[in-house]
Amino acid sequence: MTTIKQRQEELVKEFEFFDEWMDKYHHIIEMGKSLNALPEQKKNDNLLVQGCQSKVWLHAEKSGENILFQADADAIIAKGIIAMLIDVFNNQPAKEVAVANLGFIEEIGLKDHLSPTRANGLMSMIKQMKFYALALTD
Amino acid sequence: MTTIKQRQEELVKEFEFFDEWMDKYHHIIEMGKSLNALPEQKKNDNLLVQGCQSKVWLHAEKSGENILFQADADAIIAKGIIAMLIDVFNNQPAKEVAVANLGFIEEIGLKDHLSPTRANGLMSMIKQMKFYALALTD
Amino acid sequence: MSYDVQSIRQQFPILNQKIHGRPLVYLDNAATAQKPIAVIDAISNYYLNYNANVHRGVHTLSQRATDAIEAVREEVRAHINAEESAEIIFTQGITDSINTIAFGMGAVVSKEQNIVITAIEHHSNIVPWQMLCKRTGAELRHLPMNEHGELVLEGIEEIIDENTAMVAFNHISNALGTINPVEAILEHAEKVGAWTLIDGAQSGPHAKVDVRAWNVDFFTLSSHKMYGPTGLGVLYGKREKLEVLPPFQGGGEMIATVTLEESTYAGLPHKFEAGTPHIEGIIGFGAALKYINEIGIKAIAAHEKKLLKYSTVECSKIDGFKVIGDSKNKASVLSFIVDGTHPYDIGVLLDQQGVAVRTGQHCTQPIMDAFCIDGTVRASFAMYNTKKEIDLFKAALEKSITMLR
Amino acid sequence: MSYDVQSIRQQFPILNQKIHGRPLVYLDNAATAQKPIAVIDAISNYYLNYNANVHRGVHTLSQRATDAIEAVREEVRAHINAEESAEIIFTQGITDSINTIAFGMGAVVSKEQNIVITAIEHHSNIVPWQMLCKRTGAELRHLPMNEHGELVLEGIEEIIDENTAMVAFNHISNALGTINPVEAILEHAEKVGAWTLIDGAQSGPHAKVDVRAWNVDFFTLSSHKMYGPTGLGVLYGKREKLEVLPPFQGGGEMIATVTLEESTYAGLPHKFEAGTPHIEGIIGFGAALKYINEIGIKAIAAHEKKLLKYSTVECSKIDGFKVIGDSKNKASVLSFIVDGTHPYDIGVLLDQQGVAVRTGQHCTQPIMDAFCIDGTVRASFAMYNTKKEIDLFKAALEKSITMLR
Ligand SMILES: Cc1ncc(COP(=O)(O)O)c(C=O)c1O
Ligand SMILES: Cc1ncc(COP(=O)(O)O)c(C=O)c1O
Repeated sequence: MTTIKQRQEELVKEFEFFDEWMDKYHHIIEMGKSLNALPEQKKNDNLLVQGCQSKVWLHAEKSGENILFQADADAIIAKGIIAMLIDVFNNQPAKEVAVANLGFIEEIGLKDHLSPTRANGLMSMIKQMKFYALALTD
Repeated sequence: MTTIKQRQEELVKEFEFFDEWMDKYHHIIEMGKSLNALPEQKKNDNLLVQGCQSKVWLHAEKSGENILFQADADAIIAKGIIAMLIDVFNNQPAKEVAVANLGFIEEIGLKDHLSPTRANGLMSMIKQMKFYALALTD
Repeated sequence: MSYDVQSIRQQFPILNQKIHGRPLVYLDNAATAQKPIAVIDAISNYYLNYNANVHRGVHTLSQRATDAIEAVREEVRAHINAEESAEIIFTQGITDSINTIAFGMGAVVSKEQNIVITAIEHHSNIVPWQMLCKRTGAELRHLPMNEHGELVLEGIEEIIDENTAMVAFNHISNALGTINPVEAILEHAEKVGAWTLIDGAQSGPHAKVDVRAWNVDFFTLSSHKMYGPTGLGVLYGKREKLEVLPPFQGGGEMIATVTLEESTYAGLPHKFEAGTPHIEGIIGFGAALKYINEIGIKAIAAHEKKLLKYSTVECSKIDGFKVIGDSKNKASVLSFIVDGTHPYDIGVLLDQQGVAVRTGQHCTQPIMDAFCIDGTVRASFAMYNTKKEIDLFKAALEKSITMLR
Repeated sequence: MSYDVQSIRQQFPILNQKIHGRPLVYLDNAATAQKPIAVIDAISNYYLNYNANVHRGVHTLSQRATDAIEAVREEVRAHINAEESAEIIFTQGITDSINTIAFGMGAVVSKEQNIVITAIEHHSNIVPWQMLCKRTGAELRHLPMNEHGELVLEGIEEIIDENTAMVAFNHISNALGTINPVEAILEHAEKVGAWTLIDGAQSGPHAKVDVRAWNVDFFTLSSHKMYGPTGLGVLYGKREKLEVLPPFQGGGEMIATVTLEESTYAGLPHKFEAGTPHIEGIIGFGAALKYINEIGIKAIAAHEKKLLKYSTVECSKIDGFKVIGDSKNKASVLSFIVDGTHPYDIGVLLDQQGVAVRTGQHCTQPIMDAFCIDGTVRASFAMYNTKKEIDLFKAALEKSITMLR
């Protein structure tokens, strides 16, 4: 099983492949497209992540020690970003998610490249995921 | 008897004598000082000229066809300016005062040299004098 | 003389830059316009040579600054053809102007009365009236719009009636570009004796305005949308109307006399100009007006109309492209959605390609609700945009759509 | 490092000019300060490179502009030691800031309550409270002053009592230069649970401010008095206080949701920032703050104190010269009258000699009434003034007096 750290390293490698940010965005969008959509009836307002410019729904549940995430977004770039985060965190021990260091964001240059509002959105997503993880840690 | 026109010409000549505006101001101040003050009891608010930054009282009365002015001001430069105007208008036929052309102001450069607020004050004084003259013309 | 867009562009150095390695295509003009060198220089020149506080100052710098702002007041008066310059009040912007009137009307509106706005207003021409209605108990009504984003005037007599205290509406919609039937609305308002206010945010940069020909009571502009500095607006009001309204703000030079017990207010325009004015902004705005008049507002509008038409025709060829607001009478704004994409994603990808547009609700949430959409992508044009920029925009849009679908 | 006034002066090109053939001596700093090159450049740089409307814009220029103003918000927070940057609201100036609070308090003040100001306030900290009292029926009280222009705190318990809703006063008087006993007044207010507001017009350029050390509820600044652009102010408020006040203005980005029927308001600071902000002003103010901090506010205050002392001692040698406001605790303002002369005449003749002072009531008519004078001549100092300028000022003053007597 890969760890949170390993998954981040893989992501960084994936993005290193692209020189242009248009291509990186393309990759983010593809990740968004391949994320399983939340069924409509699950998209209730309780799941909305506060602080994103577009709507992002995030659902979490426990599976043994691990935490499982499901998410959706109305804008595809936001969906791609949450897909990346799910890629890193999904089915990892809740207590590790809660304290994880997310170096890949820096390394990919994601935060610098996002607008302040989008960077805020990204931070809100991470906060919400860690919050769930904390809540689900016994 | 000198006319309004002649009195203006004399004033212009007087001022031509000075190169520096400090000296011109000095002259205006001297004119202010030599203007007979209004007795305190005459300084009532009805006589105040609207639109001056300092207080200017102006009194007018008829003497035959002519109009006689008395004035005072709390600031000496304003008093000097009203003194100049009295010098030009005093004891002149009311109906001529009402329509007089005051070229000396341009020629002395007074208006250009005064601040907008002071220039407004000057215009207010002239307006008030002409207004009295009109009211006292049969 | 033909319209020389290249020489105009030279006056706007900001346009000559790359964004993410691509030439900047600035199409967010309805939000704020760029500033010509003349405006930037007017500001520097003020601070380098004659900055001082205005009015009541006897010293030379203060006189120069006072002269300069009063000259601009007179230029604004002439520009919109007001009767006297005392009817021109400098504010922070349109939002401030409208709040000033809506607040003041608290003193003259009763709960039996109503206020009429329209379905296509900017929040700044909605919320102040909601606040007024809350304070006074008056009713807030609106003229509806149709599926083209045009106001519907049938039934206007039922909406604007003898209890209407104010009819407030924009000349040109910032979200849709619709040019509203100003005269027809004003005529109805006049018939019932209602006061009128026109939000000229999008008139200022795009249309000729004559407040006396309109016989409108209040009119308002924002400098920053007219190639001038931020933080400054204009509120025009008929003297007789401004005189009955209480001031919005107290302090500074807006008073005639103050004791610790009570104050009396100064005359117009000072009564509505509390505090140190935005002197630099006024001077910069004067330079902007002068620049607009040099080019000519009609020439600018004609140029923008061509851009609007060209971009509408070209983009409509794109599969799934849908214009939001397709009134026959439009100015300078192309608002749209594209099937299967979110406006926000389009905005991000256009930006990656150097194209600056606005996405979202454009501070007109009720319009978006009426169209049942979350928002649009809005490309809006100014005097310095070119046909070539529209081509770049369209190509970037197509590429974005391909990526997103 | 010693205070190098000559190198500071080089940053203010405006100072290097002649007025009526004499070198300009600018002593009207309490009205507005001159701007260093850094501020002028920051403005040009903004318009030349990254002008755009802020917030909600997805494109790069809008992001840069948003980043820039939010960075200044944070710098202001740090400068006055507020807890969080959301407590920093950008306004038009102090007048606007105080009106915002006085208006908002309409919702929380009852007619049994009272508002306390002082005898030495600027009109901008008098009239808004008179308007509030008129709306609510509350009583307006004031702390008295003595013949030195100092506040009298004896009997303060009778004035600030358990019905006091607000105590609003300036830190430093613009007309007299008196530095008020801030801590003592705040302590009384805190004891009875009254809210507090400090008008920091003259603190900004002359004193260190720490809102948390003071534990004051509201504090306000004007950029133009702090070497920054016109048209911009700061309103600091404690979050818990700002949250209970309704917004002063509606529109733009100050809302969370808008329907044609009703709106809900956004969180801080946006709730109080309706309309497009004065982006350029905020950026210019950021540069001004940085410049002040480079020189150091304590060094500036020490320099100005020397000028104040020197000018007071020197001018007091002039026959008939009388200081108005001779508190032991003063900053940067020399207000005076001269027997047998009118302030206005002195102002005009000083201007003829290149010296810029303010004459009149300085928007503090109640102070003038209390001293039974029409006004004063006010020389006020800034970081760039010199001892030599005081000498020029004194000589010009003597010459003026000779001419006038
Ligand atoms: C003590 C004081 N309060 C308030 C103000 C008003 O400031 P502004 O005109 O920038 O709103 C001033 C400036 O004149 C002042 O000196
Ligand atoms: C139609 C309309 N009204 C009002 C406004 C508000 O203008 P400001 O933000 O300059 O106050 C705008 C600008 O966004 C607008 O487009």
